[in-house]
Amino acid sequence: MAAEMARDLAYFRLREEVEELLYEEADLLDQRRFGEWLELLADDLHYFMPMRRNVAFGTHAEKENTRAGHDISWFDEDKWTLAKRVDQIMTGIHWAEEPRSRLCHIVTNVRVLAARPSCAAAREVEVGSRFIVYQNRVETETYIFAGRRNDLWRRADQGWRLAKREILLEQNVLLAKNLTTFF
Amino acid sequence: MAAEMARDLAYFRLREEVEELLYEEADLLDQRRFGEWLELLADDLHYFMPMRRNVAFGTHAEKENTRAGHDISWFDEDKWTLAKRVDQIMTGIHWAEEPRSRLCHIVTNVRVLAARPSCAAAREVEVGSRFIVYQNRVETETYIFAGRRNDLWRRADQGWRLAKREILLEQNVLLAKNLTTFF
Amino acid sequence: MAAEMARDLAYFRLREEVEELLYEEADLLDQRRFGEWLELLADDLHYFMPMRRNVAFGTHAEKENTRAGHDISWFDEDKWTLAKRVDQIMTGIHWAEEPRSRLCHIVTNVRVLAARPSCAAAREVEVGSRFIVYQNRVETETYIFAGRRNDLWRRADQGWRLAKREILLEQNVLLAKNLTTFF
Amino acid sequence: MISSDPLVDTERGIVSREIFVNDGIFAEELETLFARAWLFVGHESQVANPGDYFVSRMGAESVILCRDKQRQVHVFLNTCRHRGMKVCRYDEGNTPLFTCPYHNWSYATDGRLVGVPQHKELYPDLDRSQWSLIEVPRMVNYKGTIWASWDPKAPDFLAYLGDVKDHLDQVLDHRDGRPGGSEVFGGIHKWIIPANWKFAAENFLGDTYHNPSHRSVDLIGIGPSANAGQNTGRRDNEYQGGQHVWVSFPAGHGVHSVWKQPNAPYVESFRDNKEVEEYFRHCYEERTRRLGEKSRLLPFTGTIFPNTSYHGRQPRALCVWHPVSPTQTEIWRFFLVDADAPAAVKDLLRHYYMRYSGPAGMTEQDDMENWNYATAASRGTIARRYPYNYQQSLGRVREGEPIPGRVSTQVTEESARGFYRSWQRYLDGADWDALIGRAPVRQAAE
Amino acid sequence: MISSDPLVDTERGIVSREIFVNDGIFAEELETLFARAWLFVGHESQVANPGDYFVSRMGAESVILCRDKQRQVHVFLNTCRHRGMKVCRYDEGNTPLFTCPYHNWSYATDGRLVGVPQHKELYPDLDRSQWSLIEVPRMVNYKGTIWASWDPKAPDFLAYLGDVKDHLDQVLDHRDGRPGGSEVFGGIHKWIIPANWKFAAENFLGDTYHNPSHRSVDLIGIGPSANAGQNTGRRDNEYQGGQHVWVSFPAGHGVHSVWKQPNAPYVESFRDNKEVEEYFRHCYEERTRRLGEKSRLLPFTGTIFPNTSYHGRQPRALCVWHPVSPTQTEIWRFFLVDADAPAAVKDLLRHYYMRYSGPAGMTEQDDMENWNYATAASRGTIARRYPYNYQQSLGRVREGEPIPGRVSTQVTEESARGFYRSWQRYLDGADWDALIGRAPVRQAAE
Amino acid sequence: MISSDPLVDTERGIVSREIFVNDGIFAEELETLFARAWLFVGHESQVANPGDYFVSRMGAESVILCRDKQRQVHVFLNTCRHRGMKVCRYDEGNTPLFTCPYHNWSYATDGRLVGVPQHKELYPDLDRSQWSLIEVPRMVNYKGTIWASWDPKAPDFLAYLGDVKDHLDQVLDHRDGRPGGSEVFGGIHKWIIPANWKFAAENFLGDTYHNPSHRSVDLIGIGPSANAGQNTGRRDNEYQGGQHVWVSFPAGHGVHSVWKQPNAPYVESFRDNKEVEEYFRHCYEERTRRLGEKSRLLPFTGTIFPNTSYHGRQPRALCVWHPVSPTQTEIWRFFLVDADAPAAVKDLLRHYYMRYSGPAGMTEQDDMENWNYATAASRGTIARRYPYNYQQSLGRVREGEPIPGRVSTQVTEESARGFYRSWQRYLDGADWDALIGRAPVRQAAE
Ligand code: FES
Ligand code: FES
Ligand code: FES
Ligand SMILES: [Fe+3]
Ligand SMILES: [Fe+3]
Ligand SMILES: [Fe+3]
Repeated sequence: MAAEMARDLAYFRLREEVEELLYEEADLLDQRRFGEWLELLADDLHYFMPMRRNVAFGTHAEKENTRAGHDISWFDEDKWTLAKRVDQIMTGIHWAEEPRSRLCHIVTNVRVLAARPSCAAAREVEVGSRFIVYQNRVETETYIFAGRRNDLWRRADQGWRLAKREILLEQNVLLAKNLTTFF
Repeated sequence: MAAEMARDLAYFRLREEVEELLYEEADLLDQRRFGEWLELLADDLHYFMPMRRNVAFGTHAEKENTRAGHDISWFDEDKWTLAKRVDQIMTGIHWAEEPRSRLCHIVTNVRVLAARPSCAAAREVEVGSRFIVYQNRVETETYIFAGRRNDLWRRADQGWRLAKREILLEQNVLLAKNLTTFF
Repeated sequence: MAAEMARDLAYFRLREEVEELLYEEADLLDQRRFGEWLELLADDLHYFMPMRRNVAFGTHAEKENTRAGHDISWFDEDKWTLAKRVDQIMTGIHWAEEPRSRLCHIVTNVRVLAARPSCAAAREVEVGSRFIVYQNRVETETYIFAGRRNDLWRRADQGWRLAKREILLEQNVLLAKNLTTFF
Repeated sequence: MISSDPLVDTERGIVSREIFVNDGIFAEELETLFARAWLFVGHESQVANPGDYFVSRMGAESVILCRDKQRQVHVFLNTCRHRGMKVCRYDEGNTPLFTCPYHNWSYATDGRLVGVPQHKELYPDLDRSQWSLIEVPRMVNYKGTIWASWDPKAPDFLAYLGDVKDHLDQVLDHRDGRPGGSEVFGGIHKWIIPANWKFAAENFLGDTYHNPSHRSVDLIGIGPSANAGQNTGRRDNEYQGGQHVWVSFPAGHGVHSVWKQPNAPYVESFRDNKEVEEYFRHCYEERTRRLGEKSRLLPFTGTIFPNTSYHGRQPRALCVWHPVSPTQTEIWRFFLVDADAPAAVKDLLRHYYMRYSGPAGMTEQDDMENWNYATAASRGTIARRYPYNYQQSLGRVREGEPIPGRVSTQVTEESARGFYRSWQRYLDGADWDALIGRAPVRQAAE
Repeated sequence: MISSDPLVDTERGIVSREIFVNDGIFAEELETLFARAWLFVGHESQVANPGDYFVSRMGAESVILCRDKQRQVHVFLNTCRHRGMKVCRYDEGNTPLFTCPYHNWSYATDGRLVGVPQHKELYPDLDRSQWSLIEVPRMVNYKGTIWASWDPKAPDFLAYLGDVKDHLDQVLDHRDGRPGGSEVFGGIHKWIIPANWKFAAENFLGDTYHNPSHRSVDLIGIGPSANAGQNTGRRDNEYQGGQHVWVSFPAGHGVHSVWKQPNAPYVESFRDNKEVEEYFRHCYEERTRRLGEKSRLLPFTGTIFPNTSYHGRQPRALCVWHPVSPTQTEIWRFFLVDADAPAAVKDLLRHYYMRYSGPAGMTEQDDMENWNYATAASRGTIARRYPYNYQQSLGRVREGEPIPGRVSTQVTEESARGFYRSWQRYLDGADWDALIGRAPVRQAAE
Repeated sequence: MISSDPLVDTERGIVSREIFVNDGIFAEELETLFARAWLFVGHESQVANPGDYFVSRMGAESVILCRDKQRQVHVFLNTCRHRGMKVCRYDEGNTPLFTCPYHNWSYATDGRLVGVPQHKELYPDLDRSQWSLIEVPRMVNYKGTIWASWDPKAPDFLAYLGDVKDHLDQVLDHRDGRPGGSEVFGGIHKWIIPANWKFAAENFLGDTYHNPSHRSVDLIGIGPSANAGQNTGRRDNEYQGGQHVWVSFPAGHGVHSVWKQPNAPYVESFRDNKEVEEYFRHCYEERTRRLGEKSRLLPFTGTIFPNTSYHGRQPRALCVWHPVSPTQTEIWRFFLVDADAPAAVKDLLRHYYMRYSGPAGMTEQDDMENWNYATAASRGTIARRYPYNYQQSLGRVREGEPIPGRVSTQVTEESARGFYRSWQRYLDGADWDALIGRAPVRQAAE
């Protein structure tokens, strides 16, 4: 994967473009511009956040994470449910987000892991990134979420669209009351 | 705003330049090179950190943040007070910073939101960024500040100068004893 | 240092390359690809993490940090000991890392502080960066490490190799049970 | 001012806030309640093979659910007898031995201390049989679900259940009416909330009255058929025309179920997917055939005293409210499905379960917000002087009509009153006759 | 070793460290002191219109300050009577009803329980009047500031204040001497510090002795006129030639004020800005004219027992030290300004207030550092054996000379001794005569 | 079920889990044990010059180790006598005065209160001599190591040590046998672990039985000579052919040492580096010459009751387990080296120490993981009903053979039993005769 891609101008140009995309997404989420955020999602989006398990040495590959399509996970969703989540917040009576949380999406370590057909003419890119999401609500309630993301972005006529996202939250027992934010 | 700017080479070239600027600023602060940091500030700087309120759905635009020029905020300052803050630390007897805190300014999600007259020939840029400031002092006292910044940087003969900064700290009740650091 | 380097295309091209390098390193660590990580280390690597002290105003330069080659520090190591640490984890019975911790290396504020002989033809670069390492293990045990790194990277035939790393962890009393992760 | 003395006054329908926030009372709960009552530990499908283990919790403690070489299922306290080290720090797996990392004492999967380094020289007189892993004195496998109690004198699980058994059966049995046949999906929700555990237990034993708190999700519609276009609120309505019943049981259990019309026709549900629709139609008809009159009972939600709750159908899961502190609870949820259901059915249910339940569940997020801030607002010096109101439908209850138990046909807090009546008895150290409410004693206690 | 028994010995001038770090004593403070004394809640300007509310705190609890449809101001405990849910989780706003998110009981802005879903069927016998929001039994609007007490038997606020009233008036009244006329700036400072609340209360009731701790800010100069070039330290000196007085009052209040020379000329201040300068000159002269002899009194700092402190002029604010734990305090600060002052005046003051006060205040940052580590260093086993020293100017105090109260004309800890004397009486459960120090009782208590 | 009453039963070899997790017992430890026993504070090499100070800890409190103008060494509680402010918030440095930041009372390096602002006017009657920094009543400089006790009646340090002195001497003396001569490397490890402090103290006083927990490091080899290619496990083996002994002392101390063969040849070690090798060979021969028979004693690990442990040779360090809470311990480690050793020796040792010890130490990381989860797994309601097993080599001990103390020549928990026997006496408030186990009393106590 990544190791095989040339780190040439085309690569870095594409990386910059993808960074911008992820930063823009973070702005949409933290500024609560959910409608615009939904527009960034492909209709066939698969949005996945597994649970992480403590397993014996040597068994991580098969057992560490819950499996998309098989197990219960934190998120294993399509665009429809994400739109529902937005709709719910916008009712103004979704108490877990009313009053609204203060959110900060820190996005870092952005890398292009694959580009098809090429960096120069990419129609589809696999992107790795890291995040810290800082959430504070009501008075002192505070949560810190940290982890990695593996995305698949597709270039459509209107711009890039998120087709796949895998979110690896680095927690076992979830150290939060709720997952009302998008990652 | 941002959405309207072309994401061309000129844009990314400018973004890189601005990233470098913000990283340099972070180094000056964490290395306690306050004199050099003050040089980065325009004489007419407006440095603003509002308090954030929990308000009802639909009223955030008017009511979520305290207003510069009207309300009490965490910071609503000019260069003069920032210089005073530096002077105070340098007395060596400003107990809230003596012994000195250990600070780490994490700067991410840097975006150019506007460039005038153009990215290629920018004399003035609006910049969005996110931060985590990690503060540790004395033995175990530790604070984490996370939020967004909206800057206005102006290109002077000696280089870029900060003309405006709005800091959105994602907290309601401040979860810190003091705000002795610069953001 | 930094201030004297031109921020031209060559500089930013080099910075991008170095960013990619540090992000790749973070991936290797978080994905537990320790063998590949060791390959990134020069044989004469010096890997150093001092302890940080609270000292009187004006004495930080000499006294704040423990000294490499003289004092006891958190790390003051060569490649050999780092390889030993990897070997130990790979025994599968190093209980402090069995079950394995969940780790997230956030790398930001990447700057090229010096390039020799030049940015365009760099064989050796001094690199500054900031990090947050989020560690979570077993059920709820969680640690956050934040700080700065000063690296020396050397370009070898097989690619860049880390020759020096100084890690400034922003803590006095270490707020963690163990340091089983690499920074 | 309404004063509350004693803490629980079910006659007047008031309960002191103290029991939700007081450190001393919390400590007593661990000692007198969680160390005696039957607690849910896990499901046999999680330890299908010899050597399989699943690390679970009882009260505030870690326990190991495992199957030994003889295929016997055991529940052990997860601590070494030598210096207490947690012998298993994995969540699940398979092992021949639990070897302690500290000094390598090792225990077989049946709990026996089989390995003591240098035991001949260093422990010539050690009677190893006295130093096995600490095993629960009482354990039962009920239709695949494993329950345990730390009290050797605890009554049989069925006696402990009493008449709530009929309702629990509807949760555990195959949708087509066959006994048992359920399995647990891989992936157990585990998360921590800043609320007292009883808010959750009480909410599930029949607090239908909090429906308005879910208005936001009802407005948008997330039911199994929601994607098919029609807004079905939180769930498809399988209960049309049925008689909702809220039932309280002497041992403290409480449920909300539906008693359907005789020969009620199948209510179309899961319209999203033909295969799934047919599966449920088939199950419905098959179940009616098998169970006859009994098939009229459909479970909604319920709580098996003290801290195991269920969703009966949409979604279908067991939830355990593990006490951490007066103001913190660690929640574990196990999602159930017919083991032999077609992939399409499992898939649709799995997605529905995830969007409904847990920290990412559009319905339950609002519950947790309420439990959180209800707990917080009850801690104050002044607040603690004002008891909660449990007077809803006070006295409006009948015995055994149409089904066994104290039945209300209108929304009620009777089950909550019953829950706290039992809670008080545990804290008073009552004997088991009183605890499971054998009639004579029960009168006495009231 | 100096031993401290009792905890507070104001005769010898020593106070035990226990009262600053002990969990049990902290719990008693909440019960015996914060549940009885008059506490500051907010300012009428924050709830100007019917339906306006501002969520405040009393002791460790959340309360709602609001104005009902009849324009009546109320203070309610922020918790639902049904299951305790926090009924208002916003900081401020306007609403016709406080509707509980959990089961939708709703309360009018006068506290009445007006909405109980399905009350006819489910609560036929509920007397709603018994289940209103919990309202403070005692509340007063004093010159726009709202104060409340949880003790129905509390004396009138003015009796509670006693002679400290003259000083508080100088804080609340218009700079030109008209009674009242102040408003609160938008934006209330709220932050949490790792210190016992009494360090702060005591610091403000006249601890002038800690001036050296502010040397760094005095060196750089941040006063209102500092920007005009001349270093004025922390503030412009309006008090030139005046007699500083430190006054302790029987109810535990203490102040540091200045008693100016008769007909003292106006001291130029706020030189930064002509318009502001003129405003204050005008106010000064107008005030002298109005108040005559009384105008000689200028407030500096003070504490209204137990936890409301003020800065009287530069800056001008009310500060509440909310107890969170023995070693944590949540601070809320309300900044005051003449409602009808010109924009330029408000603007200059606002900036000065911000650079002086609060977590970003160059002066107060050093106070908080000291309170933090004084608290921490007092927790130890050995440390707790050594009481604090309160012997400063012990006995150097006169009654009512030149103004009412126990007056010292030199820096003193007399007010601190008075504060802890009162503190001890609350913890002893003394009656109100003793608490507000009506003479006979007071002697007895000593 | 094995029940444990009393908490400590060294005859049967069981100890209750309560003492590792119970808040009340922890509070008693601070009061009855840490406020009486001799505690390690630091090393004279850390305060070589007048005015030098090093901020250390005793129990849970901060103390200042400093050298006054007369070169006298003192240990003071780090808190101001006025309002308790921590007077020194630096880790180390040099100063003529400790000036309190709050009100600027200042103390000389000999503790005297020398500066009280405005003392003439404000404190005319203050007897400053009564308000010096709080100094430990008992302090000793033993071969450069500073120890102190808060109990004026504590026996002399040597009486407190008893026969463990011989072992401690081998740690503190020069490798060539000269008394003293060690110094502390710059850089003191300080870190916090989630474990009870006694797990660590007990581990070091001779828990050789936990060797298997270090298998991972033994497999890879990190010893001083490891880099030379040969895998030497955790350390080079200097002890070949020696008789390992585990010794318990009446005051609660315990050690693991080696009693070498007479005239045992030097065992090659530190093969990495010729200069170092020669240094140690020279030291060995020199030491043998000097000490004769006594040179047969080589220290391994040990604990000076209650919370000072050592590694005697590889590595060579003193470690203090500071209690923070029942489940938290702050660890400070001081690394020792011959002051006059060549740079190459110091360098090699320094690197070895770092890879072996502390949070980044490949050996100790696994200890801390075990102490952490042993503590956690002992907190539960059920767990606390099951005491720990301390029956290893029960009764297999001889008095004074081959060296003084209760000696075992096989791996044993005798020293742990002795440690908890002493622990119990402190908590019972025994007198010093009993505490340091003067024979008659000791019998009585058993
Ligand atoms: S603690 Fe398990 S073997 Fe020692
Ligand atoms: S808690 Fe408020 S209505 Fe039930
Ligand atoms: S606290 Fe030290 S001088 Fe007041
Ligand atoms: Fe619900
Ligand atoms: Fe002050
Ligand atoms: Fe060890």
